[in-house]
Amino acid sequence: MSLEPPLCPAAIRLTGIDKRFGAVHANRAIDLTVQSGSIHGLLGENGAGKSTLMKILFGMIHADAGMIEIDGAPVTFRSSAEALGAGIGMVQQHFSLIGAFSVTENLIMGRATGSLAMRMVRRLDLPRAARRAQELSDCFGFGIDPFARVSTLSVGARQKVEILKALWGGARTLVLDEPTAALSPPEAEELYALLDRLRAEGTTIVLISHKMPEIMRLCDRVTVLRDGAVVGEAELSGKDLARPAVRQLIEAHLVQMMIGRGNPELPQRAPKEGPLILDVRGLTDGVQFGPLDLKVHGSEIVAVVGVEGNGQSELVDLLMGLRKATDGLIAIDGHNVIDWSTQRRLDAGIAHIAEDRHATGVADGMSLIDNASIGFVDGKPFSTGPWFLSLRQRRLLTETLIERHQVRPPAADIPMASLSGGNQQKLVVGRELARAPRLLIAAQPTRGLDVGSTSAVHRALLDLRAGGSAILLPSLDLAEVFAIADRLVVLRKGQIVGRMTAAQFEIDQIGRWMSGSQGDPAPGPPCPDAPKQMDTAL
Amino acid sequence: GDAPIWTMITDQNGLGDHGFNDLAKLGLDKSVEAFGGRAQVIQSTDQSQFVPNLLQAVAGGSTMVVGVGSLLNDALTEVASSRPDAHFTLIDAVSTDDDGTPLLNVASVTFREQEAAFLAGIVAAMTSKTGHIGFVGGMETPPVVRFLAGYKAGVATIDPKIKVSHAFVGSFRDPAKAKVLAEGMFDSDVDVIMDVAGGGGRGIYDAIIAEGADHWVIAADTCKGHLAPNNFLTSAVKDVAGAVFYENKAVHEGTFEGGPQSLGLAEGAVGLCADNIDTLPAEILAKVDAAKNKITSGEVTPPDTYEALDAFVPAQL
Amino acid sequence: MSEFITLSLFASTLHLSVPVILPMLGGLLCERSGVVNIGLEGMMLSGAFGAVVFSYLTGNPWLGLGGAVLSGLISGGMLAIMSVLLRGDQVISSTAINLIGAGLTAALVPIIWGIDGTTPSVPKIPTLPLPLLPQLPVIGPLLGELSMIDVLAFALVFIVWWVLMRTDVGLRLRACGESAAAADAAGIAVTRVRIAAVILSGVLAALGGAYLSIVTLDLFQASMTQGRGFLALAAMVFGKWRVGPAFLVCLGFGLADAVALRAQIFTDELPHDLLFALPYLLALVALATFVGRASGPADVGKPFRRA
Amino acid sequence: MSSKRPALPRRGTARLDPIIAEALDARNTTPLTLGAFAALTRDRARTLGARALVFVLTLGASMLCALPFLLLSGADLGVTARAFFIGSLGSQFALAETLVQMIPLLIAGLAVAFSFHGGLFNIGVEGQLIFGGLVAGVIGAKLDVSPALLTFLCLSGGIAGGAFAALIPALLKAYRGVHEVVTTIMINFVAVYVALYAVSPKGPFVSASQPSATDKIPRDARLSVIWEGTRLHSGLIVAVAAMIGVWWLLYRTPLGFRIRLMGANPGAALASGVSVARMTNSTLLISGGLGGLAGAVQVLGVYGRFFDAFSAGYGYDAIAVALLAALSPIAMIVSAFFFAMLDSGAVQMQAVAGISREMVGVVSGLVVAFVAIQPAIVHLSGRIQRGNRPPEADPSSTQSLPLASGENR
Ligand SMILES: Nc1ncnc2c1ncn2[C@@H]1O[C@H](COP(=O)(O)OP(=O)(O)OP(=O)(O)O)[C@@H](O)[C@H]1O
Ligand SMILES: Nc1ncnc2c1ncn2[C@@H]1O[C@H](COP(=O)(O)OP(=O)(O)OP(=O)(O)O)[C@@H](O)[C@H]1O
Ligand SMILES: [Mg+2]
Ligand SMILES: [Mg+2]
Repeated sequence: MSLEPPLCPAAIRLTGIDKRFGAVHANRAIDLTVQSGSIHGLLGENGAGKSTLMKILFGMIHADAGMIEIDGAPVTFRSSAEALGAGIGMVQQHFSLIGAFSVTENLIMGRATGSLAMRMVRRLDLPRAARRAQELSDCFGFGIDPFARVSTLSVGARQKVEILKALWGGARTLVLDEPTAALSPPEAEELYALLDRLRAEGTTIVLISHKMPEIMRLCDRVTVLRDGAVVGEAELSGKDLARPAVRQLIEAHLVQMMIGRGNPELPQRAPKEGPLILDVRGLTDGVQFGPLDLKVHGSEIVAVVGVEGNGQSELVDLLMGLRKATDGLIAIDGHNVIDWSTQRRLDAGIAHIAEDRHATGVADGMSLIDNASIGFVDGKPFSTGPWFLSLRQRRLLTETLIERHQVRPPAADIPMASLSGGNQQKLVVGRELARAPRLLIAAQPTRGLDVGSTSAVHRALLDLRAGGSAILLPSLDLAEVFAIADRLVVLRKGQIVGRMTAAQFEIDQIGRWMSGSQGDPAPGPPCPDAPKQMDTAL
Repeated sequence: GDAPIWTMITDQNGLGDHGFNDLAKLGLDKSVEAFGGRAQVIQSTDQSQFVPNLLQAVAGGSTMVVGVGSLLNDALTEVASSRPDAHFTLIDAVSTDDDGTPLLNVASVTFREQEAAFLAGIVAAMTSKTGHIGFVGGMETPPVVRFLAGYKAGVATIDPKIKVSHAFVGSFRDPAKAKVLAEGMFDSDVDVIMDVAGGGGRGIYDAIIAEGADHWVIAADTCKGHLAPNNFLTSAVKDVAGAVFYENKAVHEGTFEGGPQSLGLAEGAVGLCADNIDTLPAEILAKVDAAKNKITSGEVTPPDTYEALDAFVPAQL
Repeated sequence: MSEFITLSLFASTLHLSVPVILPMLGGLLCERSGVVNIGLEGMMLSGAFGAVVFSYLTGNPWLGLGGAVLSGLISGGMLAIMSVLLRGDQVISSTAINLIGAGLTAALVPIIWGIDGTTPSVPKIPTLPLPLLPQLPVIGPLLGELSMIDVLAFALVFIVWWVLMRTDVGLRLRACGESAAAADAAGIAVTRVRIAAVILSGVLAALGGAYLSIVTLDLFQASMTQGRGFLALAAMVFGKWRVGPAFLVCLGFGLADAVALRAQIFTDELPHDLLFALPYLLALVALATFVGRASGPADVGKPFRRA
Repeated sequence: MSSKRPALPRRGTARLDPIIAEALDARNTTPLTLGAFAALTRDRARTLGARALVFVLTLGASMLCALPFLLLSGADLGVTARAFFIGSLGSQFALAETLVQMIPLLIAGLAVAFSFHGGLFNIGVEGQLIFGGLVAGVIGAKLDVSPALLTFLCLSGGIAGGAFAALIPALLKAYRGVHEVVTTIMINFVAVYVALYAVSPKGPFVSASQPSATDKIPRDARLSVIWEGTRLHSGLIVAVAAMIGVWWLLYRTPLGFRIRLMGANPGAALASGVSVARMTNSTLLISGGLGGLAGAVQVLGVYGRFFDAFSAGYGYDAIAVALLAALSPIAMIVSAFFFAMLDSGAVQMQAVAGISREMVGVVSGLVVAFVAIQPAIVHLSGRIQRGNRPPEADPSSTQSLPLASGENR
């Protein structure tokens, strides 16, 4: 891969990019210039148009108007293939890897050149590609096994594969859309280091993120979008960000631009000790999780942190009864629920904000009403017996939730798919809170959400805490943990390796616990029901 | 009055079965030649259309409505009893009201296929050199069973030691399977096969042509010599066309009287294919004629069911 | 029994399975690219018909095969337009192919030949014996039962497997079936790949039909495929969308049919109707016992749209 | 454990935050303002209108495409069209016949749609229909009880028979994850051969008087004629009842909600405490039961006995019927009626215009084709935006259906 810095100073120049999706005006005459060899930040709330803009640059979406120049030369990409050809690589906001394929296959798919006939008969040289992948992975210190099936990789590892994929063709320009949304701090650190290095080697990088710290940490320059239009730019390189005063000033400024008002403040909270609500003893699934003990009291938010794939999801599934426990005890208010069905546990007062909204949180195809009434179909006022389920009551519930949690747009009959993730999440949170849970399991409740939505969710959780409920908060976002958690436990390889109270919170120690003392991130366990291996025939 | 309309209603198998549907159509055409008017065929897509189709035909002012196939029995009976003034012919079944008395505006024509098949069996038995004879049926329906029973009885009358293998394709429309079946029989050195597989039977001719000389096929319903000229032995034909024509004629001349009519050798309504009858060896013809006489005189009654076949004792011809 | 298990039982098995294998390959390619295709039956019928028409008009059975390919292109093209270009529901689109294929072919027979149901005989593909292979020691006699065209059919199985599993084109195709979005992001022209796959499935299914109409037989008959297209679909799922297993399943169905047909020759005691149900019952039992979870390509059935 | 542990709420009752509950009561008591009501009805009307428009466009387009084929079979279009409408609607008799044809299509269509809503692709309705018909026919022929009871037994027997035919696929799907498509296809084949055997000359249930059929069911135990002088039987009432029942079950009962949720996102269903295995069974058994009912009604209403070949592939046409109705039980009466018109119109078109019965198959094929590309048509007509479309009319909800997802285990 050629990494010598290009000659032309402006690596990317977008002028007058405009894009409409039906009613939505996603990009409004956007001008954007990215200096080569720099890291350029792209900020904005959910739905501000960041992804759309970058997808246009990457040839995946065709702009209604506007022009793209790469290294000063105007280009028009009809597909991402052409963008890749022009040395642009992009890491999508949502994983675009194929779980059933090996890492190598994911890297080389669509890359082979030559005549169709040739490509139809010639055998793919996977071993050679794998060797190359190995080298690339090594030179970045990724430690990815080229032959591993992607579905068996931890989210962090997948993110790395995405980056390898973006760089595979020797990209000189790299676009990253919320790359750390799913990474643990240690993993994020590794990524930052890598980006620094790529920049040093002359690669131009565009970074979309909702996380202020990483913007501050990495970017030379930031562009802020709001409602599809550029609302401002800020030069960071050269600023003395070490000084907290300067730093806060700039942050405030950016947030101001982003959401049109100051950074939302969280209400101060007084620590108070409630009764024991969740009591977990010797819980294990007999495979790679536990045995584990954990207590959560009322009016307490206990965060569960750890590198993805070290047992957070397993813990949640075990608590919810979505995974079979081979041994141990789970007590809610002193009732052992270990043998209870998920349904009974919900009835008993456990609520669950799912980690992966699209997989288990919502039903995209169904209306808001149906999504809001998930789990609210038994008993009064919603149903009287098995033969009647009231639409009116469910509609009222939905409208109540929409109102209380400012879901936009405020329409109950539209399909869930037409809401932005942020708004989808608001509805989910509202729904789960409406169960008046004794224990709320809020798994990564703000993943991928913008500042506004995030603080809304946080405020909701704190209100619940004030109401005396217990909250378990598996999260990868330490900023979030520091903001609202009272205690945290660190999971590693399915075990609790460390505990802290809010007073003691200290990031380095947590980092050491998460990554294990030697600092090598634990390999993720194979995911339980990976799709069958596809590429073995005859 | 005005020109007559000769109408026939098929079951869902419809025209192109090389069997009684096509033959009945022939009967209509003959009627048109003889008595003028026009012929009209309504093919049913499915069973639930029998009644509307029949009513349609009656409403259309048909001089005679021919229902072809036993499946139409219920429907035709229902319509006929509600339209006593209209004339019907029902092929292959007997139309009676609920307490079993025949409807008088319906001529219910059934054929004694077993008698023709009996003769075919004789020919087969005397032609086979390997002593192993085959029978391929489409599905196990009563007419097919009548052919089978008569055929086996005929063979047994010549030589009880001759082995007769019968098999069914499972459909009247799967020539590919019929061919595989025929090939299978040739492997266990069958040298004469009787084909009662309907349209699917075409597969058998395909197989036998590939097999070449000294292999013979016996058709049913019609003469199918053109399908395999060198291997065609004979055919157990039933004169559906003639029966249809006869009833139409009766209506035309006002001599129509309904009720069940069983047609066989005696009435000359079934028999062996006339096209190539004289190419058969003399001694075979002799036996065939002998059998004919015994059947018409009632000394021999070819079986028409499995039970009757089991009870059948070969008589000396 | 020894007289029952003969070479030609083997031959029958092959001849009964080839017209299931070819459409199975088509369906497999199609679904691996992410397009559900339950229209194989209709595609087979149009193929069988096209072959007979061309063989009849040109008097040359090989051109008949050309006719099959042509009708395959047409039916496949129709499905591609409906389900890929216009993003119609794939199940409904292929259902339409079935209805039109069955109806049109049956309706055209009387229009062309003036007789209902079955066409007259047309020139059929000669069964060329294989060169010298039959002289081989053990397997020789078996191969002797094969004709050139059979061998070509089996060669197709290998070719499809190779292209699908070992080449770049195959990787692209499978990517489209696993995640159209990911494939798109990787610069693969999802729509083009899927269109190609669907059309190819049409051609393969059509060849399956042609095998029935001008290789096994020499005629076309309304609905002569008798559900083999659906059987192919079953074999594909049963084989978990993998060429090898699905191929074996087809052979299994062929064997079961051959046995069900030929067993009757040796005994009268069998309730043959139930015998014909045997293959399906066996398959069900197999699925219930040792085959286990089968799930298609992750993205199959979902039309691909990009803003 | 702590002695004073809070009591658990009654099981089978969703917990609801008192505050929310109050809010609900508040809204309950505040009457729907005229404006809001107007808005709601306007939305509903627009949705309905949009759907009607799509429906009409679809049919129109397909009829247009059918023309060349009709010309191909050398027919005079005017005559053909008149024959079609006279044959399907032209007289009391024609209308009644169309309704008679509609009954099995409607019930079978409901069977298909029901499984679709659960994300399960039951194409075994044909087989279930045959089984249902067989059971009903055998009960009706063999049992000697009072007519009313016999009718009841036949119908419920038919439902049981259909459900039985769906049982194996259901269990395989629920507990072994075997794709229901392949299993239901195979059940179809099995059903055909079992039916053949049951009434074959050596078969156990064959009638002495009528080949390949069971004995007749006593007249007064059959479904009575509800329109004098026609064949229209009370099966129509059964069908409409089934339609309303299915709609209610899907949209107005907890079970239906769970089934639809499973269809929309099995993961979400699982996470919210729905037992996907149990729902899979319920869905397929109910769907199969409906299929069986269709067969029983046809046997009791039209034939009065079971014939091995009594079904004209209703189970397959039902797929088209269900999809033309976008899976909406209520809209299904329209699509079922349309396909019934094709069937009954066919007779006249054949007799008068000389359109071969196969051409009719082509026409319905074309209709299905245009149903398939409805999304594109919608796009063209440009009348419906993403927003105001209820899920079941939303193409994406049908697209992510059945065969589709490996994830709908
Ligand atoms: N495929 C699409 N079809 C229609 N509208 C779309 C589509 N993709 C995006 N939009 C609209 O464009 C707007 C911008 O979307 P985009 O994904 O660019 O926002 P974003 O800035 O990336 O948000 P986030 O920070 O949550 O990723 C969205 O609010 C959405 O309404
Ligand atoms: N096919 C589509 N048609 C119309 N709007 C769409 C479509 N796909 C996406 N959108 C719009 O895209 C927006 C969601 O974009 P985006 O996914 O960037 O939001 P988000 O907050 O990032 O959610 P997530 O993080 O879960 O993706 C929604 O406002 C939705 O209206
Ligand atoms: Mg985005
Ligand atoms: Mg986002």
